[in-house]
This record gives sequence, C-alpha cells and structure tokens, in this order.
Amino acid sequence: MSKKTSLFKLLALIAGLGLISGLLSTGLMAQEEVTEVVEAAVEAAPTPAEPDEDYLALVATYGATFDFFTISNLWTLIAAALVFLMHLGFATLESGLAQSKNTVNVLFKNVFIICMGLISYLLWGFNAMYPGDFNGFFAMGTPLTMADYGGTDFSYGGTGLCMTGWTDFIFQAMFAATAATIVSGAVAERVKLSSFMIFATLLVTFGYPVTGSWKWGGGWLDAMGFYDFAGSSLVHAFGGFAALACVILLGARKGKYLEGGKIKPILGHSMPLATIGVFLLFLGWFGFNGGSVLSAAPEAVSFVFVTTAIAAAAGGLAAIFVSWVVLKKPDLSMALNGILAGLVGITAGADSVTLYGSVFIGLIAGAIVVFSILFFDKIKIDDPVGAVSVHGICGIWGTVAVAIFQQEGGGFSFVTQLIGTLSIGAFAFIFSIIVFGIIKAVMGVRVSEEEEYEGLDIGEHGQEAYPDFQGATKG
Amino acid sequence: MSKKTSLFKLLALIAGLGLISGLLSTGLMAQEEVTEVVEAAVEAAPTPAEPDEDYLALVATYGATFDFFTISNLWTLIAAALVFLMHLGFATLESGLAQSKNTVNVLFKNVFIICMGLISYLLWGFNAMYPGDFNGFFAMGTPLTMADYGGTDFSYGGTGLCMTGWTDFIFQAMFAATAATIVSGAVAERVKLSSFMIFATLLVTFGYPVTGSWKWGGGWLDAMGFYDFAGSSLVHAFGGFAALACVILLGARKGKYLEGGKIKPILGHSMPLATIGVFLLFLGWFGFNGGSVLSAAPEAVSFVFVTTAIAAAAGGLAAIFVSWVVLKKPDLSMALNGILAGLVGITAGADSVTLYGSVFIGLIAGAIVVFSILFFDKIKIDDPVGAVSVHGICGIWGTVAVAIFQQEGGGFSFVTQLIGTLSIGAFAFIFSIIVFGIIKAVMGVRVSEEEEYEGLDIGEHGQEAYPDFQGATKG
Amino acid sequence: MSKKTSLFKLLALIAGLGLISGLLSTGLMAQEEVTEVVEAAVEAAPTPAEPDEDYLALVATYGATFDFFTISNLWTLIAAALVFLMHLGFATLESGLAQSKNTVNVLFKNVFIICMGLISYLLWGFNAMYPGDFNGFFAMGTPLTMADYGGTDFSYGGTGLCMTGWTDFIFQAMFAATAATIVSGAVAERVKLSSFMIFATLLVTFGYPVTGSWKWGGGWLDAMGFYDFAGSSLVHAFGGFAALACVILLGARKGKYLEGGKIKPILGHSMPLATIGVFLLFLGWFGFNGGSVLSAAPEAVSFVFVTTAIAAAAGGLAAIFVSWVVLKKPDLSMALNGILAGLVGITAGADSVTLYGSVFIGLIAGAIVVFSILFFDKIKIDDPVGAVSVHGICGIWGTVAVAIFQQEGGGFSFVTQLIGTLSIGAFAFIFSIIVFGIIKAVMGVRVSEEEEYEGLDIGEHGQEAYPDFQGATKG
Amino acid sequence: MKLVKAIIKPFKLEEVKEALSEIGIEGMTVTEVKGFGRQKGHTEIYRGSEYTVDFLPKVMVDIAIPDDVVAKTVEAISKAAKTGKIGDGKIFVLPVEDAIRIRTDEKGDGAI
Amino acid sequence: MKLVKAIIKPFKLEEVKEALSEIGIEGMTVTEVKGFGRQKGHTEIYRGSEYTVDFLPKVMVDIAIPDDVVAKTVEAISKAAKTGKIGDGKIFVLPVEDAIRIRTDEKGDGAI
Amino acid sequence: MKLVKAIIKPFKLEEVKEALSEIGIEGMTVTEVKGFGRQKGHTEIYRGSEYTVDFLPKVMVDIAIPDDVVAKTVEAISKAAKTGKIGDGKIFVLPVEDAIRIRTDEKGDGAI
Ligand SMILES: Nc1ncnc2c1ncn2[C@@H]1O[C@H](COP(=O)(O)OP(=O)(O)O)[C@@H](O)[C@H]1O
Ligand SMILES: Nc1ncnc2c1ncn2[C@@H]1O[C@H](COP(=O)(O)OP(=O)(O)O)[C@@H](O)[C@H]1O
Ligand SMILES: Nc1ncnc2c1ncn2[C@@H]1O[C@H](COP(=O)(O)OP(=O)(O)O)[C@@H](O)[C@H]1O
Repeated sequence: MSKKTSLFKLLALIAGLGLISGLLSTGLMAQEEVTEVVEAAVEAAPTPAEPDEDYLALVATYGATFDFFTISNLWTLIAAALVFLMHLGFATLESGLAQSKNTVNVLFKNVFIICMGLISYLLWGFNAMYPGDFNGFFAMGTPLTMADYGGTDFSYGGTGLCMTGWTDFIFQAMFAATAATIVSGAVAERVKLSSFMIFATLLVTFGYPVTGSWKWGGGWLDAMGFYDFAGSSLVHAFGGFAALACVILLGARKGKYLEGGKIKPILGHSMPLATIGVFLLFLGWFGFNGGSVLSAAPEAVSFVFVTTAIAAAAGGLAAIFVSWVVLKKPDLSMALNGILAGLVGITAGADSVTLYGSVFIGLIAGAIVVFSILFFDKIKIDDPVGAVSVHGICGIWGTVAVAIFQQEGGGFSFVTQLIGTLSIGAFAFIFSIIVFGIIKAVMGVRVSEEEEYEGLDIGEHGQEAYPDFQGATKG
Repeated sequence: MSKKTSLFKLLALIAGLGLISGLLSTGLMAQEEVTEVVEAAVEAAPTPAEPDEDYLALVATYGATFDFFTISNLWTLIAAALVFLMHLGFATLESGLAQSKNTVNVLFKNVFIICMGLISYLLWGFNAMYPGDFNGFFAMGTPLTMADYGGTDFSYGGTGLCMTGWTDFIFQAMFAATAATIVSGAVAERVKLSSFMIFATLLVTFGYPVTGSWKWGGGWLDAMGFYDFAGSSLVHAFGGFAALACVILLGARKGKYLEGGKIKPILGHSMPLATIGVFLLFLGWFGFNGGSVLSAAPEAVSFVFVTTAIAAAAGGLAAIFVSWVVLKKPDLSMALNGILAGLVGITAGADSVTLYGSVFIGLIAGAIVVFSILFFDKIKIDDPVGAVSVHGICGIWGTVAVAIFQQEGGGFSFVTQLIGTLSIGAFAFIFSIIVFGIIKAVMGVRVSEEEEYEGLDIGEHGQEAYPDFQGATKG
Repeated sequence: MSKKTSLFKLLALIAGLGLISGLLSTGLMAQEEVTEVVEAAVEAAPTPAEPDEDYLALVATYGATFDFFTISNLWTLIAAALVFLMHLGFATLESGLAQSKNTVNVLFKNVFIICMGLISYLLWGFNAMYPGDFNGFFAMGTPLTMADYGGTDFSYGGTGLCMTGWTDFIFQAMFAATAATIVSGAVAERVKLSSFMIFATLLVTFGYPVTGSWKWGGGWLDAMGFYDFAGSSLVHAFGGFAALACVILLGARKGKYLEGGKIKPILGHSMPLATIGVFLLFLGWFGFNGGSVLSAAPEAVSFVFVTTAIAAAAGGLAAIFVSWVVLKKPDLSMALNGILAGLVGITAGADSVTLYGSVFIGLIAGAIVVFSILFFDKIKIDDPVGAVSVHGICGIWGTVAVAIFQQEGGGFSFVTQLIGTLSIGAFAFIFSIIVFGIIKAVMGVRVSEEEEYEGLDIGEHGQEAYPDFQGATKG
Repeated sequence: MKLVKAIIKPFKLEEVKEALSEIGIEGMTVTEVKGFGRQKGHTEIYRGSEYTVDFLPKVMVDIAIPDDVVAKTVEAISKAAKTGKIGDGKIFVLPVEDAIRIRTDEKGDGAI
Repeated sequence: MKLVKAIIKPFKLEEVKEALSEIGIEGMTVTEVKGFGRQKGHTEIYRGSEYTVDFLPKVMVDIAIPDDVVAKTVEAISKAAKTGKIGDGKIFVLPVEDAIRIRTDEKGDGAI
Repeated sequence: MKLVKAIIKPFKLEEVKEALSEIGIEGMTVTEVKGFGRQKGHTEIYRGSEYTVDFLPKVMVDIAIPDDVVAKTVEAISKAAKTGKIGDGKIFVLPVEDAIRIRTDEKGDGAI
C-alpha cells in the first residue's frame, strides 16, 4: 500500500515540476519568437531558392538521375563504413574468445589487417578483381589512379552499380580485408606474428581477388549463372577454407587434444568482448548485405535488411535451442555463433530468396554451426573461434540455399551453386596450403612451445593486455 | 627553454619531411596523370548518361516523388540499424551494472531478446500493431507475407510514412524488442532464465502490440488526440511499468535490503561497459527519434536530432549536479542514467516541443531520475539498473512534457497526455502482473538462493564471463 | 583421410538438410503467394501515386533542388551522429590507456564534456563561431533561437552548406566538444576534476569558437587563403596545443620521471578498451571528414572517404614498422596512435590532396607520431595518451601537407598553411596557459599526492571502475 | 601469535567479517582464490566439449591474532561461514613468530 | 600437519593438480600471483620507454597435508612443475598447528 | 628459514622491491589482496545508498629468507613501505621448515 502512495507522490511531483517548467518556458518562448518548425517552412513560404551554379553544373554532368545517383552513392559509402565496423567486431569477438595472455596479439593482427588490406587493395587488389575484360580466371592488378576514378557518373553502372569509382573502391576494399580477418581468428593463440602478417598480405592481395573476379569481376562463374549476392562464398567460404588450410598446417594449440581422445576446452577470456563483437558484426552486416545492392533502390535494400535481420535472429534462436538440447545448457558462445551463422548463410541470397526462406536459412545455419563446431573439434581441427564452421561451412550452406529458397522465377541452379561454392572454397584452400606451406617451410608458422605457454602478448609484443596490478609495479 | 628549442626542431623536422615527400609525390603525380577530382567532372563534361531502363522503370512506378521516397526509405533503414545498436547498448549497460558472476546471463538474455523479438514481430506483432481498421483496442496478428509488402510505393504513406513495407516492418521490429530489454535489466541477477524467456516472448508478442495499436495503429488514444512521437510511453513507459510489475513479483536480490531499513548497494562490475552502453544508446536514439519522422523531411529530422541531443546533454548535466549536491560526489552511474533520462524524456515530443523546451525536459528528467532511483530503493523496489526510473517515470514525464513545452499551435492537452501515458503504463503493469504472476505460480520465476549466491552464470549457463586464470586450469 | 571423409559427410548433411528445407519451404511458398520482390514493383505497376500535398508543399518551398538538399542534409546529420560516436572512441581510448584506478574519472570527464559541449555551443559557441560579418578576429556568442534556424532552405548555403540550420548546428556542436576531449586525455590521472570541468567549459565555450571563426566563420585566415578542410588545425592542433599548455602547468604524474633521467612507463590498463576506442574514432572520422563536405556531392564525399581511410591505414602501417624497427617490438599502442595520426594528418586536405598524397600524409604522420611521443617523453612532457603528438604535431603536419600534396591547380601556399596552423596552435596554447594558469592559482589543478597514488576514482568519485570482488564484499 | 587462514565461500565474506568484528578483531587481509576439493565442480560444456570446473571461486581470509583468541576466532569464522553444504571451506592455524606494524614499527601482539 | 606452498608456472597448474590427485591429495587452494626472482623479466618497451617486467605471472598452490605425506607431495609437485628452465618456482613447507573443516567442524588431519 | 609476509600499500611495491634488492634479496612473490583494518574505508555512495568500503586494495609480498636476514629484511620493508599514515600495513614472520627449488631440486637455504 505504502508503495502505491509513494508512487503517487512521485507522479504528483512530476506533474508539479511540469507546471513550474511550463511557466518558465512560456517566458522563454516569448523571448525567442517561437515559430513552428515544420509548418513555418510551408506557410511562411520563402521564395524557392534558385539552385546555385555548382548544383546546375552537377546536374548537367549527371543528368536527370543525379539525385538517385547521389543517394545511392551515399548509401554505399555508409555501407562501407558499416563494413569497416565489422573489423572491430572481429577484433573484439576474436580477442574475447582468446585467452587473456594472447589478447594483444589478436588485437594487433586485426589492426594490421585492416591497414594492410586497404593499402594492398589500392595498389593491386581492386584492379585485379574488377579487371574489365579478362580471361575469366585471373587478371593482374595495378595501382588505382585518380584519372580512372575521378569522372564516374551514372553511366558507370546504372542502377546496378550506382556510385562513383571511389565509392566502388572503398566499399570493396573494406570487404577484401575480411577474408584475412576470418583466418586470423582460426589461427589465434599460436601463430607466429610475422608469418601471419606475410600470409595475410598475400592472401588479401593475390588470393582474394582471383575468386572475386570469377564472379563479381565477370569471370567464368558469372558466365555460368552462379549467384552470390554479397559473398557467402566469395568472402566467407573463401575465408573459412583458407582458415581450414592454415589450421591444418599449423596444428592444434598445445593441450587442446589430450591422449585418449579427450578434448580440453580452452576458454575465451571475456564474454562481454565476444558479445560486443557479434552485435557489431550483426550491425555491420546491414552494410555488407545492404550495400551489396549497389544502389539505394528502395525495395531491394529494404528487403535485404529484412532477410538479413531475420536470418540472423533465426540463426541465434536455432543455436540457442539446439545447444540447449544437445549440450544441456543455453550456451552464450553458441548463441553468438548462431547469429553469425545465420548472417553468413543469408549473405548469398539476401535479395533473392523468399521471406520465409530467410527464416529457414537462418534456422538451418544456426543448427549446422553447432554440429559443425562439435565435428571439427572431434576431428581435431582446432579453431578457437569457430571460423571454419561459421564462415566456411555456413558459407557453403548459404550459397546452395539460394537455389533451394529462391523466389519464383529466380532460376538459380543447385548444381551451379554447389560448383561455384566448392570451386571457391577449393581455391582458397589450395592457395593457402601452398602459400602458408611455403612460409612454414621457410620461416616457420608457429611460435615456440614456451612462447605459446607464456602467451603471445609477451612473446611477440612484450606487452600485456591488462597490465594493471593495483599501482605501479613496473620499473 | 630547452623544451622550446626541441619543439622547434621537431617542427623543422616536419617541414623537412614535408619537402622530401613533396618531391616524392610530384614524381608520382606525373606518373598517374593527376586530374582534379571535382572539377574534372564538370569540365571534362562527359555527355550526361542516359538513365538506364531499370531506373526509368522505377520512376514509372513511383512517379516524381521517387527520389524523395528513396532517401526517406534509406534513412528509415539506417535508423533501424541504429535502433538495433541500442540492443548492444542495453546489453553492455546492463551487464556493466550487474555483478561479474551474472554477466553471461545478462548478455544471453539480451541476445535472446533481439532474436526472439524480430521473429515474433514477423509472425504476429507487426500485423497486430498496425492492423488497419480495427476496434481501437485489440487486434489479432498474422505472419507477414511477401505479397503485402513487396509492392509498396509513395502512396503507402506519402511523406508521413515514406518507405516500403519492408522498411516499415524492420524499423518497428527493432523497436518491439526494446520493451523486453528494459525489463531484462530490472530483473537481472535473480530471475530464472527460462521463465524470463517465456515472459519476454509473451510481452513482446502479445503485450506490446496492443498499446502500440492504441496510438500508432490508429486506435482509441490516437482518436483522442494523444501524442507520443517516438514512444516515451508506447515503448519506454510500457517497458518501465512492465519492469515494475516483474520486480514486485520477483522481490529484491538477497542481501540488498537489510533489517533495520539499511540498504546495501550491490555494485556493478564494470563502469567502462556501462559507459559504452550509454553512449551506444545515445547514438541509437538518433535513429529511434530521428527515424520516427518516417521520412527524411529535412527540417523535421534535423530538428529532432537537435532536441534529442540537447535533452540528453541536459539530462546528463542535471544528474551530475543534482547527484553532486545530494550525494556529495559526482556519480558516474547517475550521470549515465541522467543522459538516458533526458533521452526517454524527449522521445514523446522530439519533433513538437520548442528548442528550449528540450533543454528543460532534459534537465528535469535528469533530476527526476536521481530522486526516483533513491525513492524506489527506499520503498525496496530492487531495480539493479534503474530501468523503472529511467524508462517508466521519465517516460511519463516526457509524455506530459509534450503538452507543457509544445510549440505554438501544437494543441496538445496535458490531460490527454496524462490519460494516455497512464493507460499505457497501467496496461503494461497489469499485463505483466498477470502473465508473470501465472509463470511464477506455474514454474517459478526466481533462481534458488544458492544459485543466486553462486551467480547465474554458473547456475543457468555453466559458463563464466571471465574464466581466465592465467593459463590452463580446466580439465 | 578420415578427416576428409568426415568433411564430406558434413557437406552431404548440408545438402540433405537443404533438400528437406527446400521441400518445407515450397509448401510455405504456396501458402504465401510468393511474388518476386523487385520485379513485382515494375510489372504489377501500380498507377504512379500522386505526390501528396505535404510533398508538394515541400517542393514548393525548396524548389527543384529539394531532393538533393534532403540527401545532403541527411548525410550531414548521419555524419554528426558519427562524430558523436568519436566521443565514445575517446572515452574508451583514454580509459584504456589510463590505470584502472583512474578509469571512472576518465569516463566521467568524457561524459561531462559531451553534455557540456552541446549545451554551451547552443547557448554561445555556434553564434560566436559563425557570426556572419565580424571583425575577423573575435565575435560574441548568443543563444540559438528557433526563428533563426527554422526556415532554412537550399538558399542557406547552396551546395556548399546544403543543410538546415539545425543540421549545421548539431554537426558543428559535435565537433566543438572534441577540443576539450583531446585535453582530457593528456591531463588524465592527476588533474583535479572540478578544475578540469571549469577549464573544459571555458575552452569549448570561449576558446574554440575564436579560432574557428578565423577560418570557418570567414575571419582573417579565411581571407588569407588558408585551407583547413575538416580541422587538422582548427580542431586537432587546437586541442593538442591546449593540451600541451595544460600538461606543462600540471606537471608529470608522480613516479613517471625518475632521477637520473630514467623514464618509468605507466601502463594503460586495458588494451581491448584502447583498441575499441581507435576503431570507433576511425569510424567516426568518416563523419568528421565526410560530413565536412557539407553536402552529399558524390565525388567529393566518396573521395574524402577514400583519402581518409587510406591515410589512416598508411599511418597505422608506418607506426607499426617504425616502432618495430626503432623499439624492436611491434607495439599495439603505437599502431593505434599511428592510425589516429594518419587521420589527424589527412583531415586538413581530405578533399584536396592527391590520392597518393593521402598515402604519404598517412605514412609520414605515422612515423612522426612515434618519434614525437618519444620526444615529448624525453623532455618530460607527460601525456598519458599521446594527445599532444597525435593531435598537436600531426595536426600541424596535416595542415602544411595540404600545400605539399595538393592536386593540380589547388593553389595552396605552404607559408599560408604554416602561418595558419601556428597561429591557431599559438592561440590555443596561450589561451590555455592563461585560463588554466588562473584556475591553478585560484583553486589548484592537481589532486593531492596521496589521491594520485590511491587513484582518482576513489578520490574524486568514491567509486571504483571494477568493484567486483567475487561476491558481496561491501557493507 | 597465530595466522588463521580461512578459505570460505565468497558470499560469506561479509558475514565472516561481521562475526570477527563482533569478537573484536579488526584486521584481516582477503585474497580471491580458486579452490579444489571434495566439492567436485560442475561438469560444464564449452563449445561442445565437456569439462569439469574443479576450481571454484573462494575467498581466503588471513587473520593474525594473539594466541589466546585463536579458539574464539576459529569458532566465529566457522559459525559465520557454515552453510552445511559441501565446499564450505577450511580454516588453518599457522604459527607466527613476529608481527610488525609498518606505520609505527610496533612489534608483537600490539602490532595486530 | 604442514602447509605446502608451491609457486609454479601458470600453465603447469593442471599437471600439478593431476600429479597430486594421483597420490591421493584432493584439496588445494590456488592464487594468481606475480613472481620476482632469478628469472629476470624481459625488457619491454611501452610507448618508447624501456622497462623491465620483473613480475611474472605465477600461480601459488596452497596444500595442507598430514606430516607423513610431505615428502611425497613435494616430490609430486616438483616433478610435475619442472621444465628445467629458470623460473620454475619454489616449494615452501610451513608448519600448521590445526585445521578445521567448516562444514563439519572436524579438526586436525581429518579435516583436510 | 622464515617466510616474511608483508602487506603494504600498492604504490609502495616498487620501493619495497628496490629496498629488498639493495640488501641482496632477489626473490619474492606478490599477491593482490584487499585489506581490512584500522584504516577505516571511506563512506561511499552508489546510486544513492551509502556504504563503507572497508576493503582497501593492498599488496601482499611473500619472501622466504634464511633466518639470519630476517631483521634486516623486516627493516628494509618497513622503511620503504612507511608513509606514516594509517593503513601502511603489517609484516608477519612465519617459520618455514623447508624450501625446494623446483628447477634444480635444491633444498633449504640454497633454494631461495
Ligand atoms: N588440503 C587442502 N589444502 C588447502 N586447501 C584446501 C584443502 N582442502 C580443501 N581446501 C580448500 O577448501 C575448499 C573447500 O573444500 P571441499 O573439500 O570442497 O569442501 P569441504 O570444505 O566441505 O570439505 C576447497 O575449495 C579448497 O579451496
Ligand atoms: N625468496 C623467495 N620468496 C618467495 N618467493 C620466491 C622467492 N624466490 C623466488 N620466489 C618465487 O619463485 C619464482 C621463481 O623463482 P626464480 O628465482 O625466478 O627461478 P627458480 O625457481 O628457477 O630459481 C619467482 O617468480 C617467485 O614467485
Ligand atoms: N590482524 C590482521 N591480520 C591480517 N592482516 C591484517 C591484520 N590487521 C591489519 N591487517 C592488514 O594490514 C592492513 C593495514 O592495517 P590497518 O589497521 O588499516 O593500518 P595500520 O597498518 O596502519 O595499523 C590492512 O588493510 C590489512 O590488510
């Protein structure tokens, strides 16, 4: 009872404060000649401004489609920024799922990858991936020049690539580094820093653009009718299978697989960091998929937002319930992986599957990822963050799901999709086996056992992630 | 002195480096046929491109308003993404204000809520909240279909709802889950996971759309002239009063209220996490309020940005100074709550109060929240994150403040606003008392005392948030 | 071998699941009258909607440029939101680089600054910085009123300032607080809270608008042909030199510089927090620079995105390799500073340097920052986060770099750039020496030695950042 | 002088502290530890692999006291920390040869 | 009764625990500590200033045992924790006068 | 052999370490602890409720040393850790029966 009276008093207090401030504000309003905001514009109708010369010049250049071009260009830029944020998502997810003694190392790799990725894509990757006419399998890259990208207009790509060359570059550049980031998580906690940096650079510069050109550059897969909207295969399966190759060459973390087939989990050190990572990835995916519409065409972009979000949610729910049933506990790390699985799954067909197709794609991806993680652990493929399962296996799933859940009239073939995704995965795998294999032979890819035990933060960087020890303990 | 010389040397060094790199770059420029970026477009004037057929088809469909429609649609999608980010804001705020032994549990609930919220809104909520013609009080939901949402154009809602059906859905879906998230924080650290999951699902699916339909669905409150721009009442007070009901049924955390009326604070475990949460919520609110304009109309959206930011800032300042005076220390957690209070307060009238009205709304909300938190603690309503005060009490304040600080000619009635907000709060409270009450009777809503002491992370999830213990300690 | 068979089984499983769900979804599709999404719009061709009256009224007001105006306005608002996020970036970066015992204090200062900054810019700063006609050196501020900002249209600024007055205000307001935030990091871990709060308020309210008006307000530097696109000098060097003044007056942290010239590093407590901060700053910079185009003009905005990202990446790489060579270890904190250095460096010329100019600007900034940090430590300027080097020194570098790497026909003069940046830095330095000096004389600027040892969190706030101690230990 | 080393459940710390206050003990030092004992940890699952958490969070309280209050102290702790469930913890009594209060250089029983 | 206090390398904890289990010891308390010793820390660099990390992460294991198993225990720990490299750690044996199991109030050897 | 257990203010650790180095002691183990004592904590406020922080951050230094250097060690610590303000901490001296260096299996004084 007394609770209610008190509540009432509080509400009365609010009402009272309201009256006082009402009086106050009336005074103030008088002083500032309050006018209505929106109506003012219409009623007080200032004479329509003459467009200034700058604007007329722009329209003269771009024609009547200028406004739509501008919107679309802007959207793709914003999408690029969102994809950029995915790199923070990966950095936090991977460091959260690593032990604290390897945290600086994981963060460093992610910082390096985005920096290196942008520069290498500028100097080689972009032109290797979008070479114009080429043999369909492989093209050489060259540095971007200002001349090539300074004068683009609507004719560059119509509604299908409705942006300036700069925008095209920066959006694709943000994607490019992702492949290496995926590998980064899988090889965490034992890979030698310098070897990884070399491998990541080669993968992003020379590997990724090749398969990219097969489809998005207009190569043989594109000619075949293969469809991969935003990269379930071209980005995720590519990264996942590169990761698989590296993990096989690298071997498991010490102490992970014991004699007698026992598996000893090595726990990630911060669930909040990992959760932040997945939410940021989810957010970034609106740019990853939404931006892949390559214009702001309202229905396409909004439908992609819906399928992306729905598949992610379905993936999360499926992983929650599957892990609850199979593992007996509602596992947060599985829920997080389930969301990512749903996102990877929907990426290939976000614009072209049915609405409830996206639900099923997510649900199935969320289930697959749980079993896939268990499976890879069983065959002793030690992947600390589940990158192979999330990106590799669900990337394949998403690509073939385009054929299964396509909208009426889509005309996608299950077989073509399967050929495409397996070719891409195979290329990534073989490229990585060779390149990482050579690096292994030449300079080694693994830190010493001692360094692995002591942690790569001290070993590679001489720095701790959480060096604080209640006051000054360093001399 | 020597400092200055050194500084001078450093500046000289910069100048030197500048010269060298100038030379370098001149060489490079020659190679790449440098052209100016913007001017080139105008001067070299490529013949204006013919708009391609896709574009002409789009314009044929949408008419002359196509570009405005596209911008508006895009903005609402971006706003949806920002509202999505608020779920990360809640996840980090709530986990930061919880003890570390309950952190996984708090994060898990937030992950579940967004996944569940999207799916349940797809299958039921959206159509229950926006039913078209209905009795004004309650409508049945149905699953979305592609047919209903695939062909929307400007005629769907003019400048008042300037977006595709998909956009409309995803924007509203992101809102829907918020109500449950608010409850999540209030019941943290002792609620049984499965019971909460069931309650949250029922609340989002069946509770939230009802009051939503009263106003935004065109129901009885709308008919009465009640105004709630972006949901001070429909989202925040709704969530806050649902939270109040749950907290009353659930009881306080063990050890919070001691005999003799002494209150023992249970401290949140990470202030950085909590701060991250509030900044993300502040950011997300630009989408929450700004997106509620439902178009990109320049004056409306920009005015909403200003009032939103100003009220948040004023709320933060008020809470800082009030807590400094009342509690003698500048309290970070109160400052954070003050910002949120200002944001909740401005939500109902962000587009229709005066500029300095937004300052007062924020200031008063920031003051209210401090006293409200003290008050609820005094009456032993144990709300670990202050959700009832921030969302419930400031939600009421914001709703009535629309009438107090309205722009000239607004015509909002204090009484109508009060009736509206109290009806919504009352519905949320009663719905929750009944539903959570039944769950309590049937399966219990609280973990065992022992589990509460040991922490819900181990108890519900068998997982720790920070399991690291300098190396391998798990077998 | 067995690995491969198992992998094959997994793929088979996916294919199987795919078939099942294909069947499932076909059933579902039938029920929901699947229609294609994009084509439907065109084929089923609803009669183009008549634009409603609201829209016609808007166009009547704004003229034919309405759509472009709307896009541009929206972009600047989104950019403002991104700049807002930079404040979270600063909060996390600075708290990550502080000791845990000072974390609450660092966070609190950042929360205060953004709140105070917005309000003070509303009441004084905006009108002092953009005064219209004035003497070119100093103008008085006045509170914003609704009348001035409610009716703006395209005529407000053409394509050069293509937004409503509200947008103009909120974008600039988000910038304003940045100057104080830069200082905040430099004086961390020993500054007295109340003194800092007063100083920050005076700096943002009265200091920042003065130099701002010199260039962006159309003052004497603008007249001279000085160029600073988005604020390498006006924001960053300003903040950096204000920070330098404060640090000189404040003195080093106890125990940092030992007798015999030995320097004892005081390590930041959380590398993940610091990394989150830098990624968020990088993201926010797309708004900081991209929004400074002040319209959505496609080529300008997209080129700015590219130069911004490329300079940041180059800065990161340079700092990585320079620190690796000079310090022998790949230093994460230096890599992070390098990214920021690149961003500060490109800020002055993001729209007007050449493409490879942005690479060099970033590379050189990344190198400068490493040496500058070493240098300031050597002369015993104790700057915990490197703010003076990152913002001050690289701000100067970026400003003169505009002249060095300008596009053909740019016409920027090295001398003018140098005069401009040094004038701005000098003003910030002198303003701060005087104001902070007076505060020091009147009320002191430093906490007691004891408080410094025990930490400012307990001393100033009576609150710990990480109070958790495995269960309830507070009574 | 003795050092009483009590390993208890974390949430019992407050009660133990109060029980000690009541019998006039006004100094102690507390450490977060992980305990391994009969209270066999739960079997948990991380990403699908089962493992046993043997190391459970405990709190260790070190209290230096004069010989004559040992019994009383042990009893007070024991009573306050008991839940009757496995894992309640242990108390060890160690001999202490000397104690010094740093601030005053006092020695012996007077120092604690 | 004795308290065996072993300071070991963190990643050796598991092996030590298993070695102790094998000889029938089923209780211990573990603390995260930082050690300073001959294993002179690395010289590190933070933002350009060199410093030595003298304090290295170690784990301290406290085990209370009856007198007669001391030798066996020390040997088991020593064997399991040895890497042969500097910094392997120390074992100290301290006398314990009494032990109490809080749950049952058992005393002496039976309590551990 | 003795175990000197010093509980000091955290920011004094470095000075204590240096003081010990000067008298030739080159090994120690440090633990972060929370101390409760005469230095009654501050009254703080969290979201409006007052509470007392009794547990203050301290650092505990464990040093095993031969009997003959105990006095010197205690003095060195005491001098280095003193601020003269309440809460400076305590030093306890405990008997140690044996010490083993894990790496070499050395025993006794030679092991420390
Ligand atoms: N022999 C021992 N030496 C040191 N600590 C011990 C020993 N046995 C138990 N402990 C500590 O006491 C705690 C409780 O012991 P446990 O055997 O689980 O239950 P109980 O105290 O009910 O017998 C353990 O978690 C551990 O920290
Ligand atoms: N005298 C001592 N007292 C307490 N702990 C010590 C002592 N000497 C060494 N330690 C601990 O033992 C650890 C290993 O010692 P160290 O001298 O580095 O190598 P080693 O054990 O090979 O001789 C140190 O890190 C420290 O924790
Ligand atoms: N009886 C005791 N047993 C164990 N530790 C103690 C005891 N008394 C004090 N301490 C430790 O010493 C620290 C300082 O003691 P305190 O009484 O506050 O000041 P002082 O050392 O100046 O007497 C405490 O915080 C606590 O960690």
